[in-house]
Amino acid sequence: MIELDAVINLETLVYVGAIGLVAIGALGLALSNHLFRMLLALGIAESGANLLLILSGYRPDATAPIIGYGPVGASMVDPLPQVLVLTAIVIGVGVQAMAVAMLVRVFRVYGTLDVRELRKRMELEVSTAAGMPVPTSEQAPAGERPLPPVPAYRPSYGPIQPRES
Amino acid sequence: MRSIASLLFAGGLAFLLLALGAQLALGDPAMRVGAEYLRIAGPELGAANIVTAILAGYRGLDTLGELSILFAAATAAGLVLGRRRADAPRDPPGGLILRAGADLLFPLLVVVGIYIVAHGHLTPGGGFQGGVILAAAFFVAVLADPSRTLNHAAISWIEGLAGASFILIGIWALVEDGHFLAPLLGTGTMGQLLSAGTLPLLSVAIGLKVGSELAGLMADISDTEARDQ
Amino acid sequence: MLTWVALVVVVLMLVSAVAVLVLDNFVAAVAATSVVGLGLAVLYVMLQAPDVALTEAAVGAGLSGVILALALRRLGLWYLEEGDRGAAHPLVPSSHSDGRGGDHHA
Amino acid sequence: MNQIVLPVVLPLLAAFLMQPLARVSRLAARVLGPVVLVLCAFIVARLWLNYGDAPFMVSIGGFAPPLGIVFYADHLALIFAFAVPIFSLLFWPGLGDRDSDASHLARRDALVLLLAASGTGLALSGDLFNIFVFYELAAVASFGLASLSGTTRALVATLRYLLISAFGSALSLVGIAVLYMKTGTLNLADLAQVTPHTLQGPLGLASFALMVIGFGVKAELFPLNGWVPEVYATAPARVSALLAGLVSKLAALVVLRLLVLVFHQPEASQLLLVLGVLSILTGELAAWRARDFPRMIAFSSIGQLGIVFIAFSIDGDAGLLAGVAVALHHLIAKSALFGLSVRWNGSLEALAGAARRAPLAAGLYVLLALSLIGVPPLPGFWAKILVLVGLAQGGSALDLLALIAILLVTAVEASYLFRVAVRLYSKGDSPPAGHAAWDLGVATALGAVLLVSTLGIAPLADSLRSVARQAGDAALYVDTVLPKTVARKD
Repeated sequence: MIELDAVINLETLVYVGAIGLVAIGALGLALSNHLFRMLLALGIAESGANLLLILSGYRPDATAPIIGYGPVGASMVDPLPQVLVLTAIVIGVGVQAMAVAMLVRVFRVYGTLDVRELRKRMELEVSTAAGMPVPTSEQAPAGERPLPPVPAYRPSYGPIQPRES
Repeated sequence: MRSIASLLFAGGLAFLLLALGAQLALGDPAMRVGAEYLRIAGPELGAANIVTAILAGYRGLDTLGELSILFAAATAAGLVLGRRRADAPRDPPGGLILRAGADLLFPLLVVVGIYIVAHGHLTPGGGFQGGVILAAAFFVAVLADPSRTLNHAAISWIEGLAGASFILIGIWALVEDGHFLAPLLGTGTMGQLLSAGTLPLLSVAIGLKVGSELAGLMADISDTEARDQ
Repeated sequence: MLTWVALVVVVLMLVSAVAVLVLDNFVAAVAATSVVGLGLAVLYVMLQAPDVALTEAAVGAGLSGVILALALRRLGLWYLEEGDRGAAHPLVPSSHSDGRGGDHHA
Repeated sequence: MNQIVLPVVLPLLAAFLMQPLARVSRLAARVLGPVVLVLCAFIVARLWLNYGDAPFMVSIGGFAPPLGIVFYADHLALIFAFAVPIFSLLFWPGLGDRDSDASHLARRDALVLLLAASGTGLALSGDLFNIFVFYELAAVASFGLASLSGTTRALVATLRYLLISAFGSALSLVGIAVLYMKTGTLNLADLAQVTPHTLQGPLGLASFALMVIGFGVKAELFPLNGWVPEVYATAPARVSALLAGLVSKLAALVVLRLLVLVFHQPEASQLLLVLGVLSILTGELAAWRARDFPRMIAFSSIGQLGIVFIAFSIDGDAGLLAGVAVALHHLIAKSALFGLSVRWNGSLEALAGAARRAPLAAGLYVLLALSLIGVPPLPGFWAKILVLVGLAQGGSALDLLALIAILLVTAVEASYLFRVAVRLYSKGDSPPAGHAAWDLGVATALGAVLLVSTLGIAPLADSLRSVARQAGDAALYVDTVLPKTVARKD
């Protein structure tokens, strides 16, 4: 077997992996038009940041920061980044769950998760609610199917009316 | 156009960070406070697991903030999803294997979750990890048979009281010791279940809070009616 | 030896992360995020962070996978094969024909 | 002194208990939030009066810094720690609605309390990761509040806000990781000691850029501020007032602390200056094109915050003074404007004739607009002139560019704000309904504060100067948090 350690060490590998995850997540957020996909990309970017944070406390030949876990007298890795990552992971899952709840509600009413479509309908609704003239057809891209009718404004938390499709 | 710009941005970000990697001295962290924690956390707090000691001790306020974030997320999700309609269709119950499996899994997960919460100051694990497993236990039961629902009143009491007890332990320390969340009750003998002062108490509060919060969140999402037909 | 394992895990993780972005099938994409979570957990063990590894395994690979899978069912994105797109899947009686929500890459 | 943690933890306690309490007694749950906020404001005020002359430090849990988390309270921090409960009370969403669902109300009140707790925490905390946690708490609470109206358009706006904000947080986490790798500490005072010789050059700049972009999301700073108009157009007006008025200033305060203590290098200031100029140009031009009232003042707030960051980039106490003055002025003026947008939430055309229906509100609008533009005797003028003088003294090409940009956008600002004023006093068939007594009262009170500070501008300027000097004194911060004879617990 080739001696890999002579070429690259664990830290560099993990560093490349962490940066790669952040970049892939950023790319996904920027390029995707599907809200659910963007949520997945966000999770990847957060994972990359967490990995980088753990790496910031790692040193080779050190054991986990638990007394009695490794051999007596062995040096340990920095425990603080691990605490920070624990916190960050739980924050991440909380935000993700909340976003899922919002996605479900949005999908139930609009029936799509395409960002461009959603923004168009949001703009339309905002304009309508503000009593402004609806953007004229020249602003709408040609050749697409017409927008479905805007659901009438309903008070919060009333029963959701079925949307005609 | 936008895709090219994003590609450039992400590529540039990655390149920048990779280029900076050379200056970063990977694998040789500064260990300014880290070494200090390693030296004194064990004797000062009496916890063998230094990560837990920092989490609930030195950085207890972060942990409180994190519990609040989870609470805020669950609250916001509850606001967004609102109440389910009584006549909304539910998912059908899972198959026999899933239900039998869930019945077997439930006590196992509860026991493991409690064990991990209670031994957080000794071994890897603690309030969060145990709480997640507890939440999973209840959620597996709901997933196997959606007609069984979680008792929302009970969940809101547990999460309210667990969070409140974390803060009240902190305020107790403020009154007793003059510092919010200062460790109380001595350190005990390291390695025993009843050691490390108030740390295990805080761990239990964290576990209950995280468990009830996540269980409530998942139940809320799973409870919402599927899209109207 | 350990470095080899790390290399394999890192490559697997990056490939899965790309797969999350390019896979048309959302069930597969969610599965790929779980693979990323598992890879992270392995790396955390190698980086001497057992607490974090335990949490990542429970949260990243387990809990968040469950939440996302649940969301797929509610969003009508739960189809396992291309041909099933939009058709009511036996697992999801409530899925809707309009519910596929196309994913357009720019 | 140790009671300074109470304004952070009491709202959290109340928020946790809100829902169980609502099951027992609805009335108790409804009054719990305001009572707690009044108590918090009282605690801060008392501490300020008793100990406020010199900054003081409180270590949480009695662990000596840099191991434990510390709160650092100087005048600036105390101003914000006092403003957070006061503004949360002024824009408390629970007054005057007849929504009958008790658990809905309890959840909403809990979110406002969480926002208040996180705001106080952001103002006081002296630990980088603790700031990150409070920032995230503010973010998550504001997601819930922004989607409060329950309309789908609000949810779409909030979802985009969430994705942008969470991505920004991931970036600032990367920045924190880079910083920690080089310095090995998170305490701001400790960082102030070590960064001059460990974190300079490109690495320091990269770390600062990542954190500024991350924390800049809430401060409406240039690259990641796309959420601003959408959220403010769809969120309830009182929530917009809290987010645009208060939360954005707290995020700016975090950037200020980072700049003064951790990244004290010229490149960091220049980066901030460039981002600020881009913010004012994009924000004010978009405000000029906006056709509805909420989005117009939302875009204008992007511009105003850009001026704050430009001011922070000016070297020395003059810049801090200017930045703090603009920020406080904007806190008062923009909160009042968003208070007016509770009823004036439609298109600008629809405002025609509103002055006859609501003369006081229209008068207030004119006053606030004049102050925002910076017309002489009003406080807005003094704040803006401080920035301009500071830039002129800086004298570099970038400074002069920023100076020209600010003068240019002031003209733009005047044009669109006056356009609305003219419309208010023109004839209209169906002017919008008058304001509720509470909203109008809050706006009037804030307008009165502006007028009073116009009269007392000289003493006010003096006290602000000492506030800014204290906030800019990195050595004082370090000496307070890490006294030379390390006083260990007991």
